[in-house]
Amino acid sequence: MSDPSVSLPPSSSTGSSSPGEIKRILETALLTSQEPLPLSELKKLFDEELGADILRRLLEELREDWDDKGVELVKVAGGWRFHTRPEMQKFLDRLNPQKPPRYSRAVLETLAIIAYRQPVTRGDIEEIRGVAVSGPVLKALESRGWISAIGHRDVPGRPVLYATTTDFLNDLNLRSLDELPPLEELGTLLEPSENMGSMELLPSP
Amino acid sequence: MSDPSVSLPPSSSTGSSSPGEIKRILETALLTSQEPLPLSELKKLFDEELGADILRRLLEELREDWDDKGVELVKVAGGWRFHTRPEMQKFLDRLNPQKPPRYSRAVLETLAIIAYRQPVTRGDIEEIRGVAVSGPVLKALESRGWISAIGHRDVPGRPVLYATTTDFLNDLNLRSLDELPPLEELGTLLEPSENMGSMELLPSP
Amino acid sequence: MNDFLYPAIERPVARIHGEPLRELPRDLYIPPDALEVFLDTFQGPLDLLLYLIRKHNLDVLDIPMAELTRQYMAYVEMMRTNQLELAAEYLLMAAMLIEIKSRMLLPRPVNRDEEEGDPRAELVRRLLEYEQMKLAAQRLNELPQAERDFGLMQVWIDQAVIKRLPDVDMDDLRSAWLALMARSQANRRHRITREQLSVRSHMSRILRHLHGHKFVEFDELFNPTAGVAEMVVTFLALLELVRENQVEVAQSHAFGIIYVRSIGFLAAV
Repeated sequence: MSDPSVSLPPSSSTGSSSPGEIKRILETALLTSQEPLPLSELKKLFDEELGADILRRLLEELREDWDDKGVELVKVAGGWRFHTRPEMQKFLDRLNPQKPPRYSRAVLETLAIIAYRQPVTRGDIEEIRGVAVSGPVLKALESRGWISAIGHRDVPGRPVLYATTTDFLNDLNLRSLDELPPLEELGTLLEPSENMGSMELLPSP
Repeated sequence: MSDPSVSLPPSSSTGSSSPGEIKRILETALLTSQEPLPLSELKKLFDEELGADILRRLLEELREDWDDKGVELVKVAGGWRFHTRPEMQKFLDRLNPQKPPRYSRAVLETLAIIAYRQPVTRGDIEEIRGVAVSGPVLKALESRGWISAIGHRDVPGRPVLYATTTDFLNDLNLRSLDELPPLEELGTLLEPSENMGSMELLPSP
Repeated sequence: MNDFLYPAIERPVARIHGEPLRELPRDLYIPPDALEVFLDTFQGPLDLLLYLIRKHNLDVLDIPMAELTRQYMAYVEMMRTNQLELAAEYLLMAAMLIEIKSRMLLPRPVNRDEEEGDPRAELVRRLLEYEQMKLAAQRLNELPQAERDFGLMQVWIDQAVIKRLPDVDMDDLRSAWLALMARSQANRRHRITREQLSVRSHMSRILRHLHGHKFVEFDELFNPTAGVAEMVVTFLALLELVRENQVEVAQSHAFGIIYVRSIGFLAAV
């Protein structure tokens, strides 16, 4: 296809292989190699002595051949290699679902506390968790749009009150907070203890 | 390039993606996967519901697009995959002098018995070969992913039953066990002069 | 093909005093030095028998048992001298050959069943089955094999740094809460009292409603169409807010309009 565009000098040392054939072999080798291939490796593919300039020119042509594909030929530190174009990632991710990132326990517990006990202050969360709540934890949830500050509690220091948002409900596929797993049910999943006994609820309204 | 040749029905459900774009995504996915991809996996690449017939047609077109390349698109037991054409191997070997293990006759005979007589126990294999099957022989085939234990035979000792895997078919470029080379008919083995003529036998004493 | 079936015939069988031995001696006398090499070329007694039969172009269906057994025994004798542990299967085969031979020497019963045919039949069946598999193994080996005869694609998937946000589902919340409760059991300072979720959520709703207003009429906070339970919960939420000092409820005169005002109003928003 692009063979005619290769204007090798008449004294070319490509021997028996045509430029098209050389490109075909280069392409095959590059598609099947896990590592980037430097020119020195690519030269080994051929019986004949191929100059670095000729190889480079053919690689450039090959790169152009792949211009409108989902895969591109690039030169990286270790040599030449094919890799996927960024816009292909979203498709490929559907085949190899990566392990989705997880929020830390601190974030999840904080979210759970805000969801169940809203509106709450940072102090409330710390009281329940028994440890300080770091700024990034609340920040992560705020920037996700799952919690928001909805006011201040009128106590000294006027701490911010947090509550969950509609986005939180939407993202968790809930119609309302009532659809969160009921706490009574959660209680039964743990060994009963004295402490748990004190957690009996008010009768339903 | 070959987009115009795709005559999708007007009521096609390909949604926003053009056939060319679909092929581009299919090609990218197949080039990045060492494992064959079945249609069911390939479908996952797309938001829209793509019919198996449309996918198959586009895959056929893709196969034709690669006709004059050193790499070809083929269908094996596990699905579709690209692999290098046999004539490319001599070049690739120059980059990768390390060849995969050549299996001993013990391994190959064991593999043949499992492939043609599956499911079989170690005892079955020993019965046919007339010698004990050593642990490493089965281990070699198992670690290559070509055989696996698929159960037990319900006899005293409950020996493990072995069968070949899809990877075995894939690695041998086969779509199903039916494509294994046919067994030599026992009848032809009975005529030593014809069948064994090529074996340069010494004349009878 | 030959190479696969009988590699020993092609390559030197062994080196004896530096001299390559290219062909097995016809009488099967095997120099002791070469025995190990020779042994490696056969997969077992069936393979050796098959070799003897094919080599001498014997009819499998009409094996001259005496000759075959004699040759086989000569071979096994060699083996016994230094590789007895390897010879067990060969000895077993020798016993079988001798048994077949002796049965052939016995006069045949006049009314013999079909099953009691030629005593060599079972041996023939095994030989043929083995040979069939041996050839199948060879064919399998001739099939193109991934990595050996063709390569697979390894195009690098360039992972652009697209930030993926973690997903959270109800199970995550459930287990987070369980973890909290489990911890609170261990650490009794932090008592967790359970409350009705709906009260809490209505507290948030009311605070949001008050947001941006100086006062809101008490009635406005209730949605009569939502049912009695909803109204009671809203009321409880309001009471809770009052208790927590977050709202102020005021009524300037009896039966007048009740106003609700947020105390901790978030000025910034």
